[in-house]
Amino acid sequence: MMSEVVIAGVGQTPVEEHWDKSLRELGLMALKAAVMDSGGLRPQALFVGNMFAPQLSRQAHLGALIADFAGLTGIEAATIEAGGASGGAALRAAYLAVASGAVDVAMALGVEKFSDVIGAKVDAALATGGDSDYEAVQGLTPTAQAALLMRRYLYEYEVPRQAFAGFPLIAHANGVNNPNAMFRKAISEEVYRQAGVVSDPLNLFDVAPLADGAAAVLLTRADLLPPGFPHRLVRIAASSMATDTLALHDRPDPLDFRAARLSVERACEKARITPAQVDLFELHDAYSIYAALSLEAAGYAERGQGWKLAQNGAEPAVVSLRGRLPISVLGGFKARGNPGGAAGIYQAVEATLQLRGEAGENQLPNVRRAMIQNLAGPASSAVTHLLEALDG
Amino acid sequence: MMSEVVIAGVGQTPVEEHWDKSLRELGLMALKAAVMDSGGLRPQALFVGNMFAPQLSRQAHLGALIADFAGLTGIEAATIEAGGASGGAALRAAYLAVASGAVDVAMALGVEKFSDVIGAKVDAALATGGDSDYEAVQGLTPTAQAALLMRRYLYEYEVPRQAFAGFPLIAHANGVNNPNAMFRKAISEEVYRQAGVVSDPLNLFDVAPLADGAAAVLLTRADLLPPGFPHRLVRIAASSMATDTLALHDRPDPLDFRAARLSVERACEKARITPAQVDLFELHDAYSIYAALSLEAAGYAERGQGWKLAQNGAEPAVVSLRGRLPISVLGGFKARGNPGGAAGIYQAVEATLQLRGEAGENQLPNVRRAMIQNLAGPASSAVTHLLEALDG
Amino acid sequence: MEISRHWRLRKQRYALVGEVCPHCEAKLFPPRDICPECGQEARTTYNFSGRGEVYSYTTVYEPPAGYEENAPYTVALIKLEEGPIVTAQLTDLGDQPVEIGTPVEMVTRRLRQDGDERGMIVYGYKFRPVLARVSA
Amino acid sequence: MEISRHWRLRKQRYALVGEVCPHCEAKLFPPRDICPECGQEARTTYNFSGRGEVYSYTTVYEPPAGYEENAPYTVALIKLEEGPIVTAQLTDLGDQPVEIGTPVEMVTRRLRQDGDERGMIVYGYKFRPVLARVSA
Ligand SMILES: [Zn+2]
Ligand SMILES: [Zn+2]
Repeated sequence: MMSEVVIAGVGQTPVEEHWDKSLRELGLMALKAAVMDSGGLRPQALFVGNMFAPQLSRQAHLGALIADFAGLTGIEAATIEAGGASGGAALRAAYLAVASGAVDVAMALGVEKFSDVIGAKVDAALATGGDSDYEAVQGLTPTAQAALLMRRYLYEYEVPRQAFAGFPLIAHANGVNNPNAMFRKAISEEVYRQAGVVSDPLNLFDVAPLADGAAAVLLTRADLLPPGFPHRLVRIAASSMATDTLALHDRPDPLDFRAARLSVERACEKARITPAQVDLFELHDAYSIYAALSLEAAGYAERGQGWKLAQNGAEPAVVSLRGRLPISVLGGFKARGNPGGAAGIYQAVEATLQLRGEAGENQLPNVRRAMIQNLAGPASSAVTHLLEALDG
Repeated sequence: MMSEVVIAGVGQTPVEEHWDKSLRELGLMALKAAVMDSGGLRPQALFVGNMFAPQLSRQAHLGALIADFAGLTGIEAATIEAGGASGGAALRAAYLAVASGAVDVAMALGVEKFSDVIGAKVDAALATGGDSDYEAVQGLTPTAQAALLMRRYLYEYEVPRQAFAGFPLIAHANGVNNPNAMFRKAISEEVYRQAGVVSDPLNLFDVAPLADGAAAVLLTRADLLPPGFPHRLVRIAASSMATDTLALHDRPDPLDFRAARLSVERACEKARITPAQVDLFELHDAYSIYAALSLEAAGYAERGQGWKLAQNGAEPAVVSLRGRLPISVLGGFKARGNPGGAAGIYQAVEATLQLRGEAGENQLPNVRRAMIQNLAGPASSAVTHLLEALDG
Repeated sequence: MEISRHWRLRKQRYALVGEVCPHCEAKLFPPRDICPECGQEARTTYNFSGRGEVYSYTTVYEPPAGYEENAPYTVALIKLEEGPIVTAQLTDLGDQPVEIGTPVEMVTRRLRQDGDERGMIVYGYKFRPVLARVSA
Repeated sequence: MEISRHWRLRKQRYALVGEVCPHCEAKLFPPRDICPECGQEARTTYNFSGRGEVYSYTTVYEPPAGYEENAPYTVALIKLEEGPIVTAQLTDLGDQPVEIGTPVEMVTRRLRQDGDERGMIVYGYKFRPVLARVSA
């Protein structure tokens, strides 16, 4: 019954502190890039993934703001917010709009601007993604929450602290070749070992840096593509979303990323595949521990074993660029940077570039199917999409 | 191609200052009421219409919060924000989710809680719905914006100031019989004339009162309704959304509610009807002037003539309960109250009750088709739905 | 603290610097990268004269946070002589009544007191009635 | 100003008042209207003992606005002896090292200084290590 939804265009800005650009200017940059990439398709609907603009830029109502500024006044537009998974949720909204047949061409635009304010106000805004009455009121931050999980993980599974080096090492190595990445320098195990503590046991490299950015994906139906469409065609084979308790403490087993697991199961069921049939996995590595827990939730590793996929042995690590299941292929949250509610759209852009064969130095050979997964906090919300290259 | 989407359940809380209830408790009340009204259908997806929780309650990520609190942990959930039209936009998101076939049962839940803070902070939050860089920075508030439009309207069309009494008189008369309305007392022309100025020329009765509230609508496909469904069935015959410039000053003609007009045109085209075939019109009477401009935008009156539809003559006013096109049938924003991002869902609940024949004392005879329209600011965003009773 | 933001907007705020579309000559204020008249790129800067007239006006008695000191204040839509309308406060009103059509000119004034730790003050344009010339 | 909100939460914050499900006897904290164990209504209040042990913990060096005075501070997941886990700051730590499993008990302390015009202070639960009994 559903229409087949394809990716007609992608666009992104570098992830960095864009002091000189406003929210609307950032959004427009990515939007224009995606429209141009599509060969000029005009979106009829705009779904903005954003979490912080009302708090950090005194600006809500981004749909009308950006549609207007982009010269698209009149189209449908709204903001989709689901904490750190806002970008993924916006992609899903755009997908549903096209799949329903109500809209021919829809844009999912993630945009986040942290640098309008600095300091403790940013941390206060970040805390609104958790339970205000029972978590934030205790001074809990998203980073502290990840630290609580990592400490428990190390304890419960008796994992050596240094085991988590694998994730940032791979991400930073992969970020070197991404011109839009915030950090383009590989790091060594020694650098990781000596990094300053952020929130024990998390060190500086276990925490992805927050920065400004915007990314856009233009969706349509295959029959509406302009003639001579110059890219390998990528379709959205499945889209799913799931929630868990908002507060970490409300879960029977905090180390089980249940929403992440559910969203993978639902997506794979819709696409009639198993997770093993995926060629790359853009996961939500906002914290090293979340990479491990996401791999376990998706079924790629047993509970307590996810960190092993990032260890080099006789073979390169499973999740490295040369491994069986590459992650963070253009740097992930760690090296590309974490642009909040835009991150889920960056994942879609990067996976699309890989499936098209347009990923540059980091291009993977023979990739046909990508899974992307965007989380909010400790997987309180999880959005998973399966993208698939179509041939012919 | 689209599935037919029907309204399986509706629920609402009274609109008032719910000092004793939190955001999540308010949301749950409406959600439970709608589930019960449907005969117990369980939503698979929750779309929350909300604008102010991140700013006024330090709480974003309402999808997971409310799904969790309602015992629905695991389902899909996200917040939809489009300023004052957030409720309407959430209804549209739920509609698209069901229409696409991706979801069998979806809930649109509007919830807004103003009373967690008071005073100038609320006004600052309200201003984030306009253009932060060029409107809010000048100290412009949504109420001042409506005042600017009303003054220009009075000047340009040479309309007597007292002409606008008609809208609040009708709304307050209709609110008397709504147990969920904030004000249940009719007012006289004399009371209107003597009301204190809020922002000249707007007086106290030209401005709908902001208050807390939650309302919910449960959508599904007709074939999924429980056997013995006890209500007259109402379907969503059309759903549409449009934007205009965010800032009022960016429009060639500020008195033209272009997005409102576009959204009506699109909805009527989809339902293959004309606006004249509608039996009631729940419009966005957050300000008296917006009622007039919405009637004009929908084509029910010529430019500058909308206020005349609220005047009594030999016949009762056109938009009164006894007129040809009743508006604000259970009190509208003025008497029911304006619960921000929840308002668009209250409109849907009230129109559904009318179409089912469950509207109590204010029940209209022989109503089959209702148009509901939710605006953000001066129609910077506009969402229009057409609801239709099905017989047999 | 929103220093970068106010710095970004300084030209518009202090000098009404907008744009003129190189394609259709539409004058644009506030500046925007895409011309709303013809849909093409418009980045050529244009200095507005700062003269205009009142298109509509009202008074704010319940101000947002950051604007309390100044309340009540008059806010208006000003139609600039080059065409665009802008939202701005009226100032220096004295005893003369404001009306739709009153000629006004731009001045720079304090807009808001930011409630942050540094108490940063934001300046920008307001408009005042054009004084009648003294004819000697 | 969020007086009503803090008033609403006073029983939970000052006395760890949660709920017990009348249907499946699950103990619930924070309180919620629907039992997550069995899905039925659970509104019977239940006073938690305030005793538990550290399930995990960390230190916050970069606090959110309103928490600066107290930083750095230790925040933990506490497993209450009745079953639920809660998020709370640890306090009165002195020189003893915190570990997973450390027994703790609830105390009432200042949680945050609200940055509003009234500078209202929010109090609520924190947990401190249970002092070793002095065996005479
Ligand atoms: Zn032009
Ligand atoms: Zn139970």
